[in-house]
Amino acid sequence: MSLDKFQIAKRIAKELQDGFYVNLGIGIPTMVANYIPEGIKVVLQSENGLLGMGPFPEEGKEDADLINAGKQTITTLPGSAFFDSAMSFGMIRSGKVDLTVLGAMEVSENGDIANWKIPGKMVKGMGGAMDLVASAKNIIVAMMHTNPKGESKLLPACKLPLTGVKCVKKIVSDLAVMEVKDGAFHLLERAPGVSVEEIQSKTAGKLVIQGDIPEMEF
Amino acid sequence: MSLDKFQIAKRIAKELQDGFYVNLGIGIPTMVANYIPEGIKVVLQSENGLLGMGPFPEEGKEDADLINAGKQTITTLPGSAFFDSAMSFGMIRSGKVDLTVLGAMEVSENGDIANWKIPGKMVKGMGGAMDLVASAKNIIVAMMHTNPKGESKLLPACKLPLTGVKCVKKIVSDLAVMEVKDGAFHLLERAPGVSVEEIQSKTAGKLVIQGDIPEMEF
Amino acid sequence: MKKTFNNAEEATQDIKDGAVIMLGGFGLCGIPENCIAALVKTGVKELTCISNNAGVDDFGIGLLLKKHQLKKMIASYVGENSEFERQLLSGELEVELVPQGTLATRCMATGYGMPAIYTPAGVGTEVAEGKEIRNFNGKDYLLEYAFNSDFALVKAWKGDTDGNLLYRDTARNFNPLMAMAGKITIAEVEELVAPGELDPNNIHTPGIYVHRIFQGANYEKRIEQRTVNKKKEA
Amino acid sequence: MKKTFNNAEEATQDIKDGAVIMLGGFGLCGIPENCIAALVKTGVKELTCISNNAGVDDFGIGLLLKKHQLKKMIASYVGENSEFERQLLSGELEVELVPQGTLATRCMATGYGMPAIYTPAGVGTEVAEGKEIRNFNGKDYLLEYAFNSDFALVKAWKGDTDGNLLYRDTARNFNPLMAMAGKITIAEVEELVAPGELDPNNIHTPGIYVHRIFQGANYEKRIEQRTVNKKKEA
Repeated sequence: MSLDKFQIAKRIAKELQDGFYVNLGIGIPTMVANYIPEGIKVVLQSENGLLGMGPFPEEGKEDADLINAGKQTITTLPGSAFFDSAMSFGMIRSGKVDLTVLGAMEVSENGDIANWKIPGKMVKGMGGAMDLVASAKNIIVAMMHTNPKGESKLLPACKLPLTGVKCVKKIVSDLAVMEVKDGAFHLLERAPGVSVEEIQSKTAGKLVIQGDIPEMEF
Repeated sequence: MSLDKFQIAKRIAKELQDGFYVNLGIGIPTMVANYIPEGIKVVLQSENGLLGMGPFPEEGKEDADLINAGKQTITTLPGSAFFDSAMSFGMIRSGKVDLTVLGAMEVSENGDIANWKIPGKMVKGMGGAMDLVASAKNIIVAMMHTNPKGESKLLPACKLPLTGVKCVKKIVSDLAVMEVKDGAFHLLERAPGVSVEEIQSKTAGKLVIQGDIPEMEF
Repeated sequence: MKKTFNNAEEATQDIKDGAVIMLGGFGLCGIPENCIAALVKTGVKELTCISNNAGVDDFGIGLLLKKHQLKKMIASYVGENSEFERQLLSGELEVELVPQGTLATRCMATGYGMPAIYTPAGVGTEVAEGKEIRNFNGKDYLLEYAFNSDFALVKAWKGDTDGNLLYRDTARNFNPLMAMAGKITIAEVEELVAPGELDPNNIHTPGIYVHRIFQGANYEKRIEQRTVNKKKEA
Repeated sequence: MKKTFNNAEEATQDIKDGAVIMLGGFGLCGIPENCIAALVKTGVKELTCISNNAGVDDFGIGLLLKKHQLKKMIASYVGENSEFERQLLSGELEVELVPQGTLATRCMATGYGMPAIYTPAGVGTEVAEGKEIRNFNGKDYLLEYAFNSDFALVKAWKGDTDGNLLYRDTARNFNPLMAMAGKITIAEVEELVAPGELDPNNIHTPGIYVHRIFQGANYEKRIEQRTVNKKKEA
């Protein structure tokens, strides 16, 4: 059975390592924060100017001056630091953020990503996404394997305007975990009960299947 | 009679205007701070990271963490701010410092300045001088008109390695106040009792003398 | 050296039609509410606004949009604003979308006297179209230019009459960068104090960058996405 | 995530011969005294040091010079040190002089992920020799590259165990810039506290830039030019 959003977030959380500084995009990526493995410390960076982001505030304790990059009210954890937007993207560009998790509309087999613009629709802007994908040393994409029409979002080449090129390292979809390298999606894990054949049929780009593909563990 | 160092500093202080942010170099320029006209507020920038530099501390109140660019112990005035060296030179480069006063070994008639290196002698380095002269919108040089051998330091072209090109706007020497523009030194004022002829004889570069040249007032 | 003004109307009265203005803030967080209200009042138009976002329909830069005071918007994200969308699609409004980090760094470049910066953001995308690309150490970068603006309108938490500013939490965002970048920088603060009352070690924007300052009134500080946890978390 | 070390010896023990290290400080103000002492102790040599100054004969980087541990010095001002002069003139030591603002901005460029910056400092002088010159808006600028260093050794006033740093007065200088620029950044602090004890609005160097931190001991904080006023000034 394919994963739901929470399970995707939970699986991505397994990629976290002790001491990681992590930037989580809007949507599923944000939920990764709820599944940080016990015993490790991960510091969340919010690109509007905060290291050490904490959970949403208790009701009544919202503070208009304290929001995340999704404009949601948040809190800080001990050891947090505020800074301006230039320093924030400075630390992103210089590779100090260990892991970036973000959503995508399309990913290509060479690691290109499209997630900011659909021609003919209102363009809202790229926000910080282009900076993040151009600079992060480790990018994991959280996405559905197919769009609502059932078409694969893992393509030989992106059709939508790109956000960045050759940057995605790993994809966790509702069906599979894949590594992106050498111009192909390399299947690492299947969602519980999902067959290699189903994954293959829903992957338009080149999919490399080597040996037995284990089911994901959480 | 030619001016002494204190008088040069005093004459330069007349150039200060209310609200000016000023960077004073080592030597005579530092002494300008002692003659700030009454009724105006001038904020001193020290390029090691301070706005709002105050006088030397009282004896016993020296603080190793609080020095100026000449490495002298200093104090701060109310409204001061500390910052790092990049921001310090950032504000210098972006023209936020209204006036820079510094010493010179040579100045040329087109405004080039040499004040950091004598070939064959130990080179101590340019410190912040090259940044200052390349960026300041208003540079006044405080200097002796001639060197100890009696040779003019106001030249058609500098002989020593340059610190910066076409940057000096005004010179206050022990003999005269001159504006540097259009490839010449323009004589504005004489030191009390010093003749135009003496100034001319000690100025190797092109000197423009137009109309009556008044004596300096302090 | 008098930098203090009584209110936003006085501090912004020489902002004329066609001016290029920077506005601090991220979403509705840390925006110069009083300055925006003053511009709405004067009705100055044909403005080019540089700001990370364009406000919402009835707050922030959205108030200027509603009165058709904007000619052009330079921003990284302009969602959450239906009037913006309408004006853009009808051709009333120009928009230039800039990656957020590029926007921030181009402001900083101005304040730091750097004419341009190199950034990898946008390489290989339509943002790179017409731009100079240069390879350093095997990686491509775009050359992006420092911004030129007539005025920067910023919002700080505390400020002193010498113009030193201190921001609070994530309301800092673009404010210190734009404060450094304005030909004339106008700062509104929640609390204006005398020089010496702020710790010189904790100044975020040194006064040299700030030309005008006033204590703002009636801050609404609207929250865009109110998210809460019902139960207490550790 | 353990960033804390017991002392300078432990924090610096993997600095090997030939390493490129940045050292914070301006003159003797804000220098990493404990780290320097540890390097003197280990005797690591062939170091390339990037630092605004080279210390004095018997303090700061001068201590490393005295033991012939330096191959090259990159600095803006190297006066006040006769041993430095001797080694330079005898050819034992290489030196590269860099304008102070260029030095600072090249450090910042590294920490901000910018491969190079443009600065007008040095145009028309021997500093410009062999460098690329580019004109922007009628003014010439030099292209100067970001620094690559193996280690950055910085000194802060206070720090927490997550690596957040706070500097005091003009002891800030190059420290935050180098802290951002080190592949491995080692911070020594006068007072090491638990996370949460420093105000998150007043952090000068966020912990993400700091890999190792320890509380230094026996700070001498030597004054280079003791200047005082005899009588009390207003």
